Amino acid sequence: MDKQLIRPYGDRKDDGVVQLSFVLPVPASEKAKEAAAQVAKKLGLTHVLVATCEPAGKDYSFFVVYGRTHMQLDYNAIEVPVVVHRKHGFDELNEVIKRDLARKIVVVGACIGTDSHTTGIDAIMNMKGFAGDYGLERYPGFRAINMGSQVEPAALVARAKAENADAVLVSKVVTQRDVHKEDARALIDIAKAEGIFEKTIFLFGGPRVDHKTALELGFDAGFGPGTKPSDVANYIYYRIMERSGRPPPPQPTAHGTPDAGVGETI
Amino acid sequence: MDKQLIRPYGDRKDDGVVQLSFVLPVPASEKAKEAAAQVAKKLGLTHVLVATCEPAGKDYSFFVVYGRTHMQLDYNAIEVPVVVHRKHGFDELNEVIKRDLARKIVVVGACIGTDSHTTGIDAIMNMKGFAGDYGLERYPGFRAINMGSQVEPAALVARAKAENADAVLVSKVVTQRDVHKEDARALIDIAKAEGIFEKTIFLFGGPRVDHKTALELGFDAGFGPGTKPSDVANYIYYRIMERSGRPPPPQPTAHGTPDAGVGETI
Amino acid sequence: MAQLFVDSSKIARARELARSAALGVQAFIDRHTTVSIERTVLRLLGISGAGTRGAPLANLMVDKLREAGVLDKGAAYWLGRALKSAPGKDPLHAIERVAAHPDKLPALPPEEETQLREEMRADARAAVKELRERIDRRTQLKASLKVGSFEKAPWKYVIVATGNIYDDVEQAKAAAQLGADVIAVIRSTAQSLLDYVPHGATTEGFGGTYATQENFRIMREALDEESRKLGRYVHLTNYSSGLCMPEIAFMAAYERLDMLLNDAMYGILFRDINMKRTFCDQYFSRRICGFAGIIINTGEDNYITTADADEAAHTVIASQLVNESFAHQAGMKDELIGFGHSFEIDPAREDTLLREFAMAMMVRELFPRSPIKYMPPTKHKEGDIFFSHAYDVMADLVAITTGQGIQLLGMMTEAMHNPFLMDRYVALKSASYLYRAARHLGEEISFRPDGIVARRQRDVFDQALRLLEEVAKDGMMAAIGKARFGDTARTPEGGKGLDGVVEKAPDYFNPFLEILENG
Amino acid sequence: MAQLFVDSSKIARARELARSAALGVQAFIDRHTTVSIERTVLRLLGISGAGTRGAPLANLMVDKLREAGVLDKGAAYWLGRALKSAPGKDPLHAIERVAAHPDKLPALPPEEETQLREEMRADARAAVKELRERIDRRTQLKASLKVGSFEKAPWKYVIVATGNIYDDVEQAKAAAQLGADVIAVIRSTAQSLLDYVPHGATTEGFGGTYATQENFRIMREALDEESRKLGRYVHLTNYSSGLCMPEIAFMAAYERLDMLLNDAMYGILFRDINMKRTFCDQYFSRRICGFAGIIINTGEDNYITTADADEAAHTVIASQLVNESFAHQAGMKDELIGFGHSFEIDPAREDTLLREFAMAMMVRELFPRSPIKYMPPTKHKEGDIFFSHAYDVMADLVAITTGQGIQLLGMMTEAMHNPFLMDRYVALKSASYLYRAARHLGEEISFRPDGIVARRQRDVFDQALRLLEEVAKDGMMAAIGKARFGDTARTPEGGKGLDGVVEKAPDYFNPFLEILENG
Ligand code: B12
Ligand code: B12
Ligand SMILES: Cc1ncc(COP(=O)(O)O)c(C=O)c1O
Ligand SMILES: Cc1ncc(COP(=O)(O)O)c(C=O)c1O
Repeated sequence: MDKQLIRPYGDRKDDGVVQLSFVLPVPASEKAKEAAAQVAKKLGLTHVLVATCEPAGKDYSFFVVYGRTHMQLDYNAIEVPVVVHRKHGFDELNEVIKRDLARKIVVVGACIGTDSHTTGIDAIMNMKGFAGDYGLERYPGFRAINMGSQVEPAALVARAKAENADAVLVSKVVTQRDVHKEDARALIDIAKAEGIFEKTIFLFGGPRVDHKTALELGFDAGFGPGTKPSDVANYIYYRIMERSGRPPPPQPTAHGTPDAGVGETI
Repeated sequence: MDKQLIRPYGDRKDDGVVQLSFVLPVPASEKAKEAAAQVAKKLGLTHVLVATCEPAGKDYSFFVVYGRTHMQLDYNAIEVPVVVHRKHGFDELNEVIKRDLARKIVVVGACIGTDSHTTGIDAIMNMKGFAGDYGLERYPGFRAINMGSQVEPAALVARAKAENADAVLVSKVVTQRDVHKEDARALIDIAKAEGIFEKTIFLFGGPRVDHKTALELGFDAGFGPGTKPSDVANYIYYRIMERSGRPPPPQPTAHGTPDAGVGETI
Repeated sequence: MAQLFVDSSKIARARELARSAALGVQAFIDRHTTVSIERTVLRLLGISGAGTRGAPLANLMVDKLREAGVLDKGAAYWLGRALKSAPGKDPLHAIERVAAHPDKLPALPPEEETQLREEMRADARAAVKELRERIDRRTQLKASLKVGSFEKAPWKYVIVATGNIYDDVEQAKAAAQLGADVIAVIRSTAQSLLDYVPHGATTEGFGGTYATQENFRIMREALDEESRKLGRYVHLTNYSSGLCMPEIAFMAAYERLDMLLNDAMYGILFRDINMKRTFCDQYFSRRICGFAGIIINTGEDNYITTADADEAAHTVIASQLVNESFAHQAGMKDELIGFGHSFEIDPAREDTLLREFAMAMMVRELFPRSPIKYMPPTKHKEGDIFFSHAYDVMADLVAITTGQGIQLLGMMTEAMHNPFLMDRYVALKSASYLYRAARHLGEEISFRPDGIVARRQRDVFDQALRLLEEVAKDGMMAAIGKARFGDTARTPEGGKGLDGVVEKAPDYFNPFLEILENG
Repeated sequence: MAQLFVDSSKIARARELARSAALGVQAFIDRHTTVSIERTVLRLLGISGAGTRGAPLANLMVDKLREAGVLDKGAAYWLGRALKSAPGKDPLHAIERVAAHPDKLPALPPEEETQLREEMRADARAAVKELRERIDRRTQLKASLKVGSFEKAPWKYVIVATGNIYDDVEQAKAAAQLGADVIAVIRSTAQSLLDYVPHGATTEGFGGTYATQENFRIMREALDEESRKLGRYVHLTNYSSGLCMPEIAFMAAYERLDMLLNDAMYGILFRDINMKRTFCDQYFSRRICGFAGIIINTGEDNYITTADADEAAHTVIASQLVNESFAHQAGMKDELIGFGHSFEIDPAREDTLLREFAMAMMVRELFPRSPIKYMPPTKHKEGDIFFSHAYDVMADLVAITTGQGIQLLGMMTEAMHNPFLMDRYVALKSASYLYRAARHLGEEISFRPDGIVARRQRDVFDQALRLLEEVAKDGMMAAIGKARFGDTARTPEGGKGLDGVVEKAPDYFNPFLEILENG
């Protein structure tokens, strides 16, 4: 494939301009300003302009810096995993579930660990949904069990096992020192130990989750900010079909809804 | 001297956190987001978080990125040239000029080249001054000639020669593609050619000027944003004394005004 | 300044309803105590240490008493008895002995019983006196300094949350130097679910720093010093929430904190703490706050980070009225009740600034004597820090224009991480700009009585009134069961900490409650 | 919406004074022409090329005529005569021949002279008709699209200034996609002092891109295409300022630009252009703008980037009234006079938002039928882009609340560089937020008639009135000599371009002026 070399663009194409801000633990002064310029230079920037050096308290200074980087990237060489599947409208999805599976899809979800940020998982699972898009509870084709906040990974796995769930929906919002990854890994380990890993679909979601990270953690898919319940509903259906060896082709539906892509939402 | 190693400080001491923003010439997408992460990584950052990827028009995306740099600086090794001299109050300065020089100090200033940003040079030279600090025109000890905007370097030098000026005050505000440095260099060259370089003090000022740059360009001193006319007045007196071999010692004055430092204003 | 477009008769009616709802719960509260209340009693009596593996002595003792089934008489009683029966022994061992075979413990003869209680009452009075003296020192310090970085403007409130108390101190000092009036040390994510308060200085927390008495002391000391240097008093606040509400209130009082997050329902709704437990705990904690002159901040902002801020606006008002009644029942003066609300409206919508003005003015005027704590946008913050900053600036504008009391400054990086030093810098600098620029705007403008703002206020209040009618009819517990607040349903028997609720015996003894309720 | 607290009798008096001051100058204008006016006449007659070294043919021709001392009859006359006397020759050579020995040129017999003028008038009418048709195309395109990204909100105006017209196009398209309603291509720093308009597409400029007819064409074409794609008309603007005011007005009209910076005094004060030259040039340029339906933007914002915005506020008002009179004298309708002013108040001071409201409302209401062009803060912008952004957001708020017509969006990087793509992104996004959030705020609030805002308005207007009394008494030229505007003194004989001013001969001929003045 051809190379597509790109660089940051400020004023003119490929000028490499980037803006920085940071704090240094020294009082504001001409010397501090010079230190800030050196920080930028050590990052490989040229044309460094320390736009401001402000006293952020007596012992700290705050800087805004502009500079240019000379690196370039081959945009064509970047690979990001995405799943593309058909996206059905609400009624149509319920119809195809009925037709293809002849039963309800069972999903169990929770916000795990000490995390009590429920709005994300609620947005996906509860009746009301998100941004005008109905939640899974509202789909006749789904049975949606939302265990809420602060659920231990083991409790979530146990419930999924008891309900014979098709999919487990895991939400993590607190990410400080990567606690979300830790909890997510723990969950997958327990699922394996409990023997439901193979037969269940695992979805991971949250504001700092992306599809790639989710895959790395052992999940089937990852869903980030702005995810709509209908994306999730369609994905689960698609994945069940795929696992049973009959993936629906990725093409626009009769209802004219466009294809949905996991890992493609911005 | 001992080393004083410093690093950017976000949440915890020495965590190295910096914030970046830039545009890439590609449409917003998961792939663009990954490209942004790679930009940050190529700058040597770790813990890269692409906080946002926004469509800045159809063919561009705008990013805010956080990451950590592992470099450190020895703050004690940074050297910035500064001039420290006594700073007299208005009346006192006029008195010492009378006492030590027995004449008025003559200064000629202008905003040179095609630059018509006069507020900076006016702030220093005109009666009114800047931020409550009187301009040179108001000092009985000074004769201040402000030639205004868009003055060719040659015209400024000619006038300085004609007036037998003690000091030439040069202002440059437009800095695109370093036009300020070009014009400043031209001025110094002409002053040399006209034979006034040695006997005259050259001051360079403007929002993107600092003492170090001014020295590099051949000036005696540089004055950046926030400069007060009284700083300039005192500096010129000090420099005249210094050149005549009797520099006043840097210590607080009877009026209790603190020492002024060129290149020390923030 | 702020304008109220709601009928005063409707307001009176709503207050009446909220009072009756809270009174329903108060009857329950009066009949019960909790492990946390009893631990607080012990702490008040000087039991402040920790056992070998860091478990607080107060916990070890109360656990023993509860296991022995005798907590219903009150921990103060047992401590008195234990020390009497084993003079010279250390209190933990003494209690252990008493609790080992409680059934074997003979009732004391009436006069000894009376004497024991009187002695404990004397100890309690001494403890309260000491506490009063500590608090007076804060009052004196405050009186000797300027309070509030801007006259007639909200106090600027910022959060530090590094997880490490020593980094917190650094960041708090820098913030104070930049004009912060209140420093809040945010707690570690899981702390509210701990049924004890960790001991000592701590350096590792998730999304916050553990609330411990020693951490309180360290931070207050640093701020005292900084306040003196700046000539301006810098307030300190923390959380009296979760399973240890009253204990933290005591520690805060003792270490001279100025404010506390403290809400009658927050723990129930947002931490799934049992409602009986929380109702009892909030009561005793508020008795302490009232005594110590600690301003509490209620947590109605959380309703609209969970539910939609437009749709759930009325739940904020209804809940504030309920919180007010609970606080009044705990003897708190209006001046100490800092009602919380927030600028959480979705910026993608139309007329959001108008609708925010409606809410901010209504809350301000419904509680004219109370300091209102106004929170910034959080839920709709974006990774685009420049946009988020603009959005925060609008909150600054509303805060200064409508005369809020305490303004939590929004952070442009809210959607990413706990505030960094530079985030606070940016926030403080723009808030100061807004305060300078618009300090007198509120006095200059008035809103049309028939406009969008006035209509919005009336609509929201009408909905709040309807909700309160329902709550007063069904009772608080049932209303919470129906997810009427914060979009979250809880049952009276669900949630954490129910096993720490104990019905009081007829001869239940709590000398502090006596003092606080009567003094 | 916007409120005016000034006595209407004072306003009437001020208008009268401004009119008399402008009329004093108009007498001078009517007696003179300039090299730039005459070049414009030639360009209108189709002389658009450039000579071998890039010098525009119009310049080469007019220079010859001026050197020959015959420009006072008008370039149109000489072009007609030259082409007549040397049919088939190219116009430059023809003119050169005529101008070589002007003294040897015999006067034409009266009927030939009349016929020549009639023929030139016919050519002029044809040229004007073609121009009208081009402009009608803009009118049609505009009518077929949405105009203004937000209803009842100012047009969002952003600057592109890369120096390279092709980069400008990229950046302009991106801005349009993000909601910009007006694209301004800023000129290279030194262009206003060039006594010619460079030719062709350009890719190198300092702090801006050269204004050339080809650059106008390239950008308008790109914006036409983008407008169609977006279903929303995107306006284009440039500068009709400096030594080539009328020429650029013509090029802009021909290339269908929508607006132009055009001020009766800007060049005098801020570019040290001779005042006689500018007064004459502005008149003819405005005649063209009026004809072509181009909205002009006056430059009073510059007064308060030079002088202090608080102290010089009245000069803005006085100058606007003068600019209005000049524009009326050039036959412009109010709807085309976009008065400029700006939010330049020093943010370090108190009550700045209030004082800004006072000014913004006053300007808005003094010229109720005119589109007001509101400029953002620039002078007190800081390297701290976060603070500068907050400051801009306040300008957005005032703009939307007071119903300004065109809002130049502030750039957070104003203190550093010409706007980058990302700077515009940030500005457009927050302006859109503010427009959504506060579009109806102006209708909701009213200011006290005795408050800070009202008092400030009255004070400023009183000062403006005093200034206009002085100006009307002394005359415009003398007032400028006393630095009454923009803190800058200029003399009638000083500055650049005086040698391009020529007193008209009694038989001066300018067929375009005839058409424009009469119809
Ligand atoms: C609302 C909120 C709260 C509320 C939560 C209320 C509730 N009922 O959920 C309250 C006030 C209680 C709260 C408390 C705390 N919070 Co909080 N909170 C937020 C806030 C403002 C918004 C989060 C939110 O509701 N977003 C809206 C939802 C709809 O978006 P979402 O979660 O991204 O979900 C979408 C997608 O990600 C996806 N999705 C999410 N989950 C899943 C799961 C699956 C399976 C799928 C398919 C999709 C999916 O779909 C959703 C819809 O599109 C954020 C800041 C911010 N603006 O992001 C801070 C934030 C998350 N909180 C934070 C912190 C630190 C806390 C506290 C620890 C603070 C403290 N020390 O007291 C506490 C404790 C919480 C705890 N124990 O977990 C930090 C986390 C820092 C970090 N990165 O680790 C943040 C970022 C704020 C900050 N800057 O400090 N918080
Ligand atoms: C006001 C202003 C104007 C006014 C100038 C009015 C006037 N009479 O001066 C007007 C509107 C006319 C103008 C026009 C233009 N401007 Co202008 N303008 C500014 C603005 C907003 C403020 C500058 C200012 O007045 N600062 C206040 C003074 C007091 O500060 P100062 O100059 O730094 O001076 C202090 C010190 O530096 C020092 N100092 C300065 N000189 C000297 C000299 C000596 C000897 C000493 C000792 C000290 C000293 O002392 C002073 C007091 O402390 C800046 C943006 C900004 N916020 O900085 C843009 C800016 C400088 N302008 C800019 C541009 C591009 C232009 C134009 C070219 C735009 C165009 N294409 O039309 C034109 C053309 C100007 C020209 N030919 O030079 C750019 C320059 C970009 C760059 N870095 O190269 C800026 C940065 C804006 C931007 N972001 O695009 N401008
Ligand atoms: C009243 C109240 N308590 C406590 C908290 C903090 O949560 P936690 O209890 O997890 O410390 C909040 C959150 O903002 C609150 O509003
Ligand atoms: C009326 C007017 N003309 C022109 C300009 C631009 O300057 P120049 O003439 O150097 O292009 C401005 C600056 O903002 C202006 O206000």
